[in-house]
Amino acid sequence: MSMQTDTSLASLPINDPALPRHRQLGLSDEQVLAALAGMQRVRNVDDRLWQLSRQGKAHFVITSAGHEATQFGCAWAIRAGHDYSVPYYRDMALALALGQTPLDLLLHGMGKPTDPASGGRQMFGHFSSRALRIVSGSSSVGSHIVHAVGLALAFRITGEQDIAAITFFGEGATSEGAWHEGMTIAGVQQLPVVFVCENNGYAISVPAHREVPVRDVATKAAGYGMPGVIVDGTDIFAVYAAAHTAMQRARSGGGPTLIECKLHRLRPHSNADDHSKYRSPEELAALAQHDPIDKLRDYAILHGLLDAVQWQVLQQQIKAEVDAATLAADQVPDPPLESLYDHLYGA
Amino acid sequence: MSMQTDTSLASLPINDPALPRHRQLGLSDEQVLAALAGMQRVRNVDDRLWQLSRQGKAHFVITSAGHEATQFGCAWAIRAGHDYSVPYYRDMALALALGQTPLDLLLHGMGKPTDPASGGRQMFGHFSSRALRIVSGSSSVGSHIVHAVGLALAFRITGEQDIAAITFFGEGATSEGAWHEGMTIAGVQQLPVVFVCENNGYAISVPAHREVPVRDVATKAAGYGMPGVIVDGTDIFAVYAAAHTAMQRARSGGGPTLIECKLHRLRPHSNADDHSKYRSPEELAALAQHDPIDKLRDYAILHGLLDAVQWQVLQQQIKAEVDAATLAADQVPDPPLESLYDHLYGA
Amino acid sequence: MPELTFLEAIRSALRDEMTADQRVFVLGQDVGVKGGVFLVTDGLYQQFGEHRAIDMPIAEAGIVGAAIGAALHGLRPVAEIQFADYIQPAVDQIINEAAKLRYRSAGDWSCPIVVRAPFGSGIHGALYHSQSTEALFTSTPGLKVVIPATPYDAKGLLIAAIRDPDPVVFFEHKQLYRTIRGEVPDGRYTVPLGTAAVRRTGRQISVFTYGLMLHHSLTAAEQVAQEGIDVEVVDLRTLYPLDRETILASVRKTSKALIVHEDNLTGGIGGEISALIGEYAFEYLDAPVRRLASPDVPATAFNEALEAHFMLNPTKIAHALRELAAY
Amino acid sequence: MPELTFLEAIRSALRDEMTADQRVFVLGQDVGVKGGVFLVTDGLYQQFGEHRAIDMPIAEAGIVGAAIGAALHGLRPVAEIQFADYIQPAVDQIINEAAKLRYRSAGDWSCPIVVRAPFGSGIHGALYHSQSTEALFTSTPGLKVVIPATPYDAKGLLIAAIRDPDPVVFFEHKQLYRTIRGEVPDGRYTVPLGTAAVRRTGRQISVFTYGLMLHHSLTAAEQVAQEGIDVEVVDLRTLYPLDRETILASVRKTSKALIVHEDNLTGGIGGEISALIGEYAFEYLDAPVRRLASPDVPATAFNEALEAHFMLNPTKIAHALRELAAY
Ligand SMILES: Cc1ncc(C[n+]2csc(CCOP(=O)(O)OP(=O)(O)O)c2C)c(N)n1
Ligand SMILES: Cc1ncc(C[n+]2csc(CCOP(=O)(O)OP(=O)(O)O)c2C)c(N)n1
Ligand SMILES: [Mg+2]
Ligand SMILES: [Mg+2]
Repeated sequence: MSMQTDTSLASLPINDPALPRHRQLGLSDEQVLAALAGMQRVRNVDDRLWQLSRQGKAHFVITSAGHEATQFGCAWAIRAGHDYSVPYYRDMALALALGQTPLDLLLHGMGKPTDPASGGRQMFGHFSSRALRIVSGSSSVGSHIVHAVGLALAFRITGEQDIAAITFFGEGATSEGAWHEGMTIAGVQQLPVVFVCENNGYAISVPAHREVPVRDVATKAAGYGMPGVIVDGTDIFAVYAAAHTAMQRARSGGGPTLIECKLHRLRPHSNADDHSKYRSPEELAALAQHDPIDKLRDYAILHGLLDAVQWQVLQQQIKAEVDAATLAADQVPDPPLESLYDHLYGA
Repeated sequence: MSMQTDTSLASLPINDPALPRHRQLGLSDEQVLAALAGMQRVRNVDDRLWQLSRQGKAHFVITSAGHEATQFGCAWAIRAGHDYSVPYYRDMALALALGQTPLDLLLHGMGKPTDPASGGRQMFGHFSSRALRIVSGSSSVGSHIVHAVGLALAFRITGEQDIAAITFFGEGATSEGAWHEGMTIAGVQQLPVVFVCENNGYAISVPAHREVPVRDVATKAAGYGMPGVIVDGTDIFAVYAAAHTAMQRARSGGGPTLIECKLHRLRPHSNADDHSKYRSPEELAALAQHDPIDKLRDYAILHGLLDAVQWQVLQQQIKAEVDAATLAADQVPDPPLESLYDHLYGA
Repeated sequence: MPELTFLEAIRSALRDEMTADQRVFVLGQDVGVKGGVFLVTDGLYQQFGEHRAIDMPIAEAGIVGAAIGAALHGLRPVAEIQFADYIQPAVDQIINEAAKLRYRSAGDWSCPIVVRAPFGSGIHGALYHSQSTEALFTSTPGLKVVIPATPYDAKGLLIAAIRDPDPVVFFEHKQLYRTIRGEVPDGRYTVPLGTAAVRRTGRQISVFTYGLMLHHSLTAAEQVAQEGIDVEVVDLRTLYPLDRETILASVRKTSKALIVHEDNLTGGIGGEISALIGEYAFEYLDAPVRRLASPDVPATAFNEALEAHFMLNPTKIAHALRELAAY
Repeated sequence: MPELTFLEAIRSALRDEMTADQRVFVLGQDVGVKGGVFLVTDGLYQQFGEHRAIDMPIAEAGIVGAAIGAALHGLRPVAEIQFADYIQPAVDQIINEAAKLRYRSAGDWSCPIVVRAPFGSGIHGALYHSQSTEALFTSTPGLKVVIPATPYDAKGLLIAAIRDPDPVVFFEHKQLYRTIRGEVPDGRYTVPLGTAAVRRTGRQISVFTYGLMLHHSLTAAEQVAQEGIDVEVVDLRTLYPLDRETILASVRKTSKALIVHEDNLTGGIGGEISALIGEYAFEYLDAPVRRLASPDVPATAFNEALEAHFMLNPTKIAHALRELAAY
């Protein structure tokens, strides 16, 4: 029930301070490189969507830029297709990290019938895949948290062990009544669910101090009978450690955890937003220092996982990949008009 | 922002440990006797309503038995007609303490057109008086808290000083989303509002540990950027001290406070409830020890404010008063049927 | 066949389904140890344990939302909202979440939940324990809204709702709970959702109604029958989607229609039914389609005289039938 | 008179009322510094300060509830819900609290709040940024529901709503914000709530509509006029309570009615209007009352082709008018 600002790594495999951080956490070099590539890949898709929106081909973009380390760090702690993930619109990087492809994301962003998330029905940002156990969400802020709680309740009812649900949301969502009700039920019943707050300091234009009554969202955990953990959300290893611990705690009957990942939204809220109206030029200029991709790249280079040339090559490969995916997505024809009426009721 | 389990009395007038508690708090003997009489009066109305319900004359009874010290203690801290009170159905004693009469309450309980709370429209338990600034509520648990917050917001907007809103609710209400949203807004804006939780350990039949994820509701305050205070809700002086401090704090721009009053519901939830189904015989037998009227009577006798004979006389007087009020209420005729359509819209 | 009250029929549906299907569970305020404030779930906690008869905090969005989550994993939750008046905080979860899950995921996910709620007046519940709130849900594609009127249907429709692959809001008129008895089979059976039932055949006027008002309408039909007015009474049972065929077939036969509901007149389901008839049975109509409903005030008052004045009853319905017959 | 867009007209109503009446303030998500996601409240924060253009947390029940509380103290709050799709969490506060405050206190209290929300499709908003949610509110006695269609009305109706002694839900079609311009007086004026406006007089068919659909209906009316079909177009403006007199007078004149709304067909306000006509203008009708509305699916899809297929447009309306004319 106490608030931890430092995460216990007791449940993580290796604990030798001489090792690089990823090895301490039991992560292989390949895993780190795959995450770095994945983060770069999703950033490319992000860039591409903004381009496509200017071309009138993607009508809505909601960035995950700045949130990638948090989402990839959590993904390491999730067994996709087994544990359930209940994301929000900011979680493009999570969707990719859990197994969706750039093509999947672009089909979604371009509203194509083969969009695996919604068959072209939902605006971009509503990631979903039953196979990966990524739960379909609405756009209503805060309304999905309780679905993760309900999933955890289901595990309790069926008696399933070694499974957990994890849900993601912004700090703004923590003001919603439905969020509170989900937290309350999870706390009362000590359910196997992990709550991840991606605190980027803004709810669209409203700064945290006008929407969150406490400095740290993690403080709220105390009212729900669960630990609250604060991590640097631009540090993939810190996030992984916290998420892994929390997921293991949940899976082994230890109850829920609230993890607050502090990070920065590097771009406007969406393509409909102009953040210069509410963020000062200084604040905007400083954002570049908080890019989690730069951070992980520097780490990888420092520890010899790749060199600057390899990084260049990787970036080009990824760009080519995303180019190809864009082309493929763009060629998908519109759905038949009668499909508007499909999937309203089941059989 | 810290949780206080002991209330600072710094803002209360006298602080001499040699004096009886009420004098330390600046309360006169008369005030104590008036509260004792008031508590006994409302208990009598309570008894009477249960009787009337068996006679088919009052269709709904919701008791305040066990909650009287909390409600009278808070009433001392409220300037009725100036500060706003936003009560819930359990607050019959508060309504009386703020200025409503047994006749008012009986008219309300019997659904008479002269019922000052609702003109016979609402079930018993929906206390209201614009003159006394007691705000009309619905039966929806938790939905009224935010009205107190809105009132406090109004004082902020108009720039009114030295005024506060105070709202009351059970521990069960603290699970509702609307409660959370009200607390959040109050915390963000540090509004002049006091939240009083009358924690009787049950939401109808559901015990606190199945509906509140923490031992003390006051713990929840930490997530809203306000102090949480725990008091013995059967101790009128402890309640007054906490409420007075919180109201003064609010009135002077110090922001909101959550006060948790721990107490016991001495009777079933309502006349529709049978609490022996979910409370053990031992638990039910032990309830008598927590009667706040006994407690205040013993205090008054101990400090020579009245003697046993005077107490007998007072009880009889009150009974006669309530008898007379019952008779008066019973004689009020039903409203004209067309009045059903009145007050739907204003002019 | 045993005679059960309406309430016992509902309980029996729950018990039978929970016995036969491990995926079924109930959750809500006071539904566990106490067995519900109306005792609908009485005994389920004792029989199935605290994990399948779950006492929940006062958090309607949380209750329905948790049901949604559990359904996503394949369970069959039956959530109770203590009174239909308190379903409002869950409207977002029901309308924006449950009802849209299948559609928004193009069929990848689905949401087979049931949300039960007692509704209606007549037990001195005043403004907030008497409301008819079905109109909040009868404009939501993806949802089904069911309101039984007989014990047999209450059981059969509830079992059908539990087995239905999509979300169902299931309103139970609280005045029926203990006042109506009827034969209810012991085993599990279903009454199909989406189909109305002709409760009384007649040639002159069709009455379309549901819930408590079915019983008042049948009484009224008997009253006017003695005066030679031959009334057909249709129990709608499912309000969304409506059984258009049965409605239109009836009115094409009788050529006059009276819609009776306890919900407020304006904005109630009566408008939709009247519109359907006006659009698809226009040529058959011999009189305006009439609606008889509660007056457009928030709900029934606590005062007994006002309560009686507010509520529909067989006399008021008979009066409307006579007027329509005379048209 | 200056020409303003629909959006500018709304902003001008807010600015003028806030200037003239200290009791008026706005609150909602992003309404302060940013001036709202559509920029409706742009500049109010700068002009009136943070206490009268209040950025709020993401808490719709809290926003409306706080507005209610402030109104109890005599203020005139104008709450913004960022999209009509997100009004659901506030349904309880609007329906169970605001709309019932006067009635439940027998007139002792009142609740003069306005809840503004942009609604409707056509900006690629897909399932959750396109909904028409007015049907949630058109069965609630004590409430008023207003939907303007022209800049002049948008300003006049909003000022009337602010001054109204009772709660008003005020929906603004987001596609009108920047596409429609019109003359709007500089000063303060009101357009009365509860009255419809005949936008085009005609003798053969009455169209009843509101919001964006008014404009599509007018275009369609011009199209069919060239074919000799003479259409009257009525802008309802207030959906609750409806202006029965204007509706009935129009249809008694034309004897045919088409109701057009963007909300889903089933359960939309169209049913209520059709029922009113069927009940009170029965003898005048020469054809079934027709409804043209969005299909009964959750809302418009993101895919452009499906979006276009979902939405009503002048062509579809003209088609329905031709069919009705030929009846
Ligand atoms: C119920 C609801 N209210 C309002 C909105 C509009 N809205 C969309 S995103 C957003 C801000 C969310 O902020 P936060 O939760 O901090 O997440 P972030 O976007 O910063 O990642 C708002 C207000 C919405 N989608 N749903
Ligand atoms: C929104 C809502 N949900 C459910 C109810 C039914 N209900 C009435 S009182 C109550 C229990 C409230 O418990 P608590 O808040 O602890 O107050 P207490 O009655 O114990 O004083 C419940 C569940 C209601 N009135 N409103
Ligand atoms: Mg944020
Ligand atoms: Mg309680």
